[in-house]
Amino acid sequence: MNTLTMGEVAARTLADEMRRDERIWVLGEDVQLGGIFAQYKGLFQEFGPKRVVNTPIAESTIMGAGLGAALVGTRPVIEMRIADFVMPAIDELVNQIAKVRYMFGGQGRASVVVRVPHGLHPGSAAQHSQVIESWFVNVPGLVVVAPSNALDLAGLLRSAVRSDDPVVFFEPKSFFKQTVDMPDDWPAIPFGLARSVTEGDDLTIVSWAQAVPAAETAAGLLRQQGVGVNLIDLRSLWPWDEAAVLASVNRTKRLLVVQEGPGASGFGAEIAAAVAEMAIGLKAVSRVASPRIPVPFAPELEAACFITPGKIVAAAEQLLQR
Amino acid sequence: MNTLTMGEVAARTLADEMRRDERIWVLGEDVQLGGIFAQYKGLFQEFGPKRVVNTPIAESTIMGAGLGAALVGTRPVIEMRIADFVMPAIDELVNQIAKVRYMFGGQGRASVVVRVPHGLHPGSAAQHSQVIESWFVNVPGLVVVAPSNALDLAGLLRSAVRSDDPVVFFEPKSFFKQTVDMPDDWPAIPFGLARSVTEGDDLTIVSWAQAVPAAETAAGLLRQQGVGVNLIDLRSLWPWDEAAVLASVNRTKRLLVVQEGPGASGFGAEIAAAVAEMAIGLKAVSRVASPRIPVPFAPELEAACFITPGKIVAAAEQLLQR
Amino acid sequence: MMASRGDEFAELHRRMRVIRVFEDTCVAAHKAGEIPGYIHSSAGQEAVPVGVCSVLRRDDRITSTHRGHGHGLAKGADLYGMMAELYGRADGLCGGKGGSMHVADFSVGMLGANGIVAGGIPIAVGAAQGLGLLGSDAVVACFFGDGAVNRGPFLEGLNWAAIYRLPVLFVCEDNTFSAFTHSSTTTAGPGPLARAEACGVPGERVDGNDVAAIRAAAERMVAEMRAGAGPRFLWCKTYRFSGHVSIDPALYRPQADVDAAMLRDPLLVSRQHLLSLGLGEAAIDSIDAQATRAVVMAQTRARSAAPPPFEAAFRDVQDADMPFLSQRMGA
Amino acid sequence: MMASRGDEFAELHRRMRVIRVFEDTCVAAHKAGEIPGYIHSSAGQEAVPVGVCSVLRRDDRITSTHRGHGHGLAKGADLYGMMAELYGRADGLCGGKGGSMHVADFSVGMLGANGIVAGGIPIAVGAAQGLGLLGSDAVVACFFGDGAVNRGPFLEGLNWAAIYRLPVLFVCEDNTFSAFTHSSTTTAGPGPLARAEACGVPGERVDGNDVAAIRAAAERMVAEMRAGAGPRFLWCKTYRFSGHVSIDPALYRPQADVDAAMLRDPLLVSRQHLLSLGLGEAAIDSIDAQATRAVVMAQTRARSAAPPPFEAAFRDVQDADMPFLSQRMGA
Ligand SMILES: Cc1ncc(C[n+]2csc(CCOP(=O)(O)OP(=O)(O)O)c2C)c(N)n1
Ligand SMILES: Cc1ncc(C[n+]2csc(CCOP(=O)(O)OP(=O)(O)O)c2C)c(N)n1
Ligand SMILES: [Mg+2]
Ligand SMILES: [Mg+2]
Repeated sequence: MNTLTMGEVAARTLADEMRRDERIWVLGEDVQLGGIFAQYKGLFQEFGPKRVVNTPIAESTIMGAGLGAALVGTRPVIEMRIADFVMPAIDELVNQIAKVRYMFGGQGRASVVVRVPHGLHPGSAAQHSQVIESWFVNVPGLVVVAPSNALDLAGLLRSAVRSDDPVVFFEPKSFFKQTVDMPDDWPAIPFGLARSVTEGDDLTIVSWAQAVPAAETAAGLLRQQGVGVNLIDLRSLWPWDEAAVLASVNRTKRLLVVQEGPGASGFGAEIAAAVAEMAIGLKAVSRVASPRIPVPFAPELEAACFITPGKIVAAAEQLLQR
Repeated sequence: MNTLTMGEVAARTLADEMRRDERIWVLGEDVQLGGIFAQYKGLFQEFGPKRVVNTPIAESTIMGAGLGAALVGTRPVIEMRIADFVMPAIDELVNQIAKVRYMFGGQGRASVVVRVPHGLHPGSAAQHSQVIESWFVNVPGLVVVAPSNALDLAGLLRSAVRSDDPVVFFEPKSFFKQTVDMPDDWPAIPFGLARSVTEGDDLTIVSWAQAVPAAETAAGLLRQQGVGVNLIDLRSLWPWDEAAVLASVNRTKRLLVVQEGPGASGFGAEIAAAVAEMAIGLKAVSRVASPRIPVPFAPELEAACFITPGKIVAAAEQLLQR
Repeated sequence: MMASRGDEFAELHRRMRVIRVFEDTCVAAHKAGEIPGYIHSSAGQEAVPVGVCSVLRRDDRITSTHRGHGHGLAKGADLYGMMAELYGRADGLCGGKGGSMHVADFSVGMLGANGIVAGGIPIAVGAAQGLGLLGSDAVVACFFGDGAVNRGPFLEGLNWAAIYRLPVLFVCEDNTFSAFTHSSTTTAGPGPLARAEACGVPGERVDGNDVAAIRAAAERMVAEMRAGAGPRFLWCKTYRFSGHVSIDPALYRPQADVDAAMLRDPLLVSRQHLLSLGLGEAAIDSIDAQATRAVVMAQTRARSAAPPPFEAAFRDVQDADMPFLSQRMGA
Repeated sequence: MMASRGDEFAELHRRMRVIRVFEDTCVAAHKAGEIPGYIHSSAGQEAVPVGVCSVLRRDDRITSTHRGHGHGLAKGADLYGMMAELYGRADGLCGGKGGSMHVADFSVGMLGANGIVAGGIPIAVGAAQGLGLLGSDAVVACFFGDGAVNRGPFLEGLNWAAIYRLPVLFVCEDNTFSAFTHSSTTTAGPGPLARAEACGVPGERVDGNDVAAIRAAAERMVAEMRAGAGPRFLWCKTYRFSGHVSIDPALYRPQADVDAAMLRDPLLVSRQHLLSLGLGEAAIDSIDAQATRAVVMAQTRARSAAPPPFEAAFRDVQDADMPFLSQRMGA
């Protein structure tokens, strides 16, 4: 067991993989200094300037150059700093990376990992707080993951850098400094496999990314009220663990989806819709999400966007009455 | 009554509005020649090069300059050519246009209309066929409309250019050449108001944009089988006509959402999810959408993506058995 | 308007001092946990916005960057309103909804700081185009950093301004760094001005620490622009005195460079200039003290000002909306 | 490899003729409803890809544009495979999934046509960077139009190539138009080459209709690049003989310009050159006829080739997927 920050876990995992496979390299702004969340700490020292490449502020080209480098056989890890800065690079990600394999009839692969720290973070306001997962679930060709904690992040990062598919890798940016006790070794976690956080038969809560800790606290509070919650941390958004979610909902008959970011056409809508289509005997479904407002700056207003145990418990109580 | 193409209807509507309000102007590639769907035909001749502005191929700046011009009090109509080319301009649309009013505390408004011909069109392949409506529904600050026909397009275009909100205006690009009989005068259509296309009590079909004609045909076929379909053309995606949809589903107890473009996290997911949350006595819900694949070129493959009456009828029949 | 060259530059000096004290105060308040979010201090760069904005009319517009306090204050934004904004108060310029990275004061033509590098460039050219359509002869000054010259909007915006002959003064505030990276490692070729000229925007390089030089160049260029000559470019070489953000110790800066930069502190340069114009040390000290007092007063007031009411979070989103649905999930 | 200068340029002439006939054939087939989608003909511009690719090795890479047939054929893509792709056949280079706008042949280093203007630029610089990491001395030629020089990726990509000293040959295929617009109205300043130089990429302007001149310049530049000199820029001035797309009559082109351009048809220029090298009229005619026959044969075969099987639509999407869910809705 080692006590590490999530940033350190991320850096060590990538270092492991880079030792294993010389084709893996990193490009992004300020990565040689370790990245703004220290998630690349030490990599420059170990792998040097050819494999840990500081770039100009040019997200379109960071993304597009990653693609070009993949097409000749390297495996780039493309650092985007935060989700909001992916936007100047959406063209390269969606029009090119997601489609090259398909539109060229399988001649090339865009084996890239696009790393995207995302989510709410105190005081970050409208342009540094966004959650845009659902956009990429809507894009054929992309794997989308959004782990909530260090162990899952590490395991999925292994899978991502080993994957031949392009992976949009959302990271819970507010958790990078949190420490965890890590085993000496941590394995890859396959895409599409959820993690059951708490067991229970009265209610299924599906959550992911930065909303999970609040959901876990809420599950505990509900347990105290005698309500058994099966909390599922999805971890992967596409593919997502349909089997686990359906099995749970078919048992509990009630689904609460809990996510950060605007609920309207957020990824939670896809879960709720798919469950409504496929579950048997579903009694009630509901979503807890941020309201559809830009994220405001003042802490008193920003509170409207954060997902709290209180909001989840309130929604669960309503759901249980239906 | 005049027989006009949808392109002509669009051009006449905008000309009307530009006569009414001198602050309205158009910017985009090749708009002086009338736009690639002739949807601006004649405007350059009438309004000249200051109000119908040909731009460089520079979508980011077309979008961003539109915003700047709005902030000083003009009302730009921003032409994006097709949805796929919005991607280089997402940063300006989502990080800036959608947020300026809010993050500056109401000091400025981004009163722009972003015109986006979208959808499948034969032979257009992966980078010229996309449907990305749900991304903008997910973005606070944006109005999103997606009319399916000339009359609705014209009426919503009036509302859009008069609106102080930024409007992402999706246009059914395959229909621009179709002719319609238009009244002499056509009124504005408010945002958020759906249109009931066919009436019926057995099944609610919610559709919009280019999927509507197939849904209408399907409704006719189902009617012949004795199934009464209430087909609702949403027209506006945000705000959307929750009241009309819920009233219908509460009557029929069955909802089929029919859309072009990938279903996974498509806008149909939001409708299905919201209905699952709010409808009373819902028996079954299902979606017909394009599969989650890039749009292939060969007509034999492309067929997988088009929404046909046959696919809709098949899904409806399944739904009616549940 | 201004009585003499001495008075004129004394006023510019005062504005620079206000910005310096504002920045230092806010960095300290942020470190003390009083101000949420991030602070990008423009300490060391004050001559640029003050010099440029001193030749602008109130109805001229500016666009800004993530490092935008100085731009706003130089354009005439209310000092207390800006401080209150950073504190996230209802009295803030944006009602507390923007914070440091989104300070804006449309009433004085300050169209907003921006959290996106180069984000102000397309806005500036569009603003100029819109003003032209409205028949105004107002101009737009567009501030951006040396890091922004490597982003696409730089090329697109300059080309745009040139083809439409728009009255945009592009001001490259070259403080030597792009976040934690020395910009020389990420910028190829002869530099920002050559790029501008290649896009059809003429300009010049000035000492970014000399407010008089900046003012003189900007004055000439703005006159040309207002006369219809099209866009102009001003490359101001300066140095960032502090870290990229308040908590950045900026250890990656060679100490010798920092020391050299401190000797060229724009406030020192300005002081020398004022002395040469005949002002006395005491007069300058009193200007400085007055500026400091103004900032302290603004801070004292902002500290005890009220936060915005919770309902404000749901205001100014969009007129056509689904408030029930949009709030249901998060309320 | 090539026996004499006469043979060498005869081969280049043949390649250009193949492209010309290919383009004209496909435009006609599209108008006749045989080929779906859009056709962007490169007729009139053949000297550029043929000249450049004649100095490339098979393991060198190229990136292309929406007008990419010529790039592919010049780099050695299979003629029938390309024709079959345009016809949407299973035998097509992309199995019929790409069509005209996405022809690619990775086996000869042709990394794909591109439906996004300037879309190939970042891919090209990344490919060069990746090749360097793999220890290869292969170079990358990046083709783009005169319209692309106004998009952000142009600036970003050139700066990128320069700071990392990447072996990228940027080839601006300046055919005078950006879709339906004369590029002079949308491009400010002294032009593409000046922009490249301002980003640290040296280069030169050549006659885009003279395959010998292009080949000579490219040969020199590629040698420099392979020796580690970093990126180079080639501005090739030429003219688009047809409309932007097959159905565009291109009435916006002044007839005098069109007439003048026809006199500088790269195939005429090449014929003159071959005559000057001692080839006879009959020999050249026979090269032309041979090229024509090859295209006709490819077309005949493509016409009757089989379409891809429906299941192919669901192949090569992604390995980690939810096939049930993803097909359920649309199947
Ligand atoms: C598009 C984008 N990419 C990255 C960032 C993160 N970032 C914020 S400031 C900054 C450095 C900007 O450098 P420069 O333009 O020189 O401005 P300065 O900070 O020196 O004032 C970076 C990379 C951003 N805000 N926007
Ligand atoms: C980003 C983007 N914007 C717009 C278009 C539509 N479009 C296709 S080709 C073209 C003109 C391109 O001009 P140029 O780069 O000179 O290439 P050419 O067509 O002359 O070969 C345009 C505007 C596009 N494909 N991509
Ligand atoms: Mg800087
Ligand atoms: Mg061209």
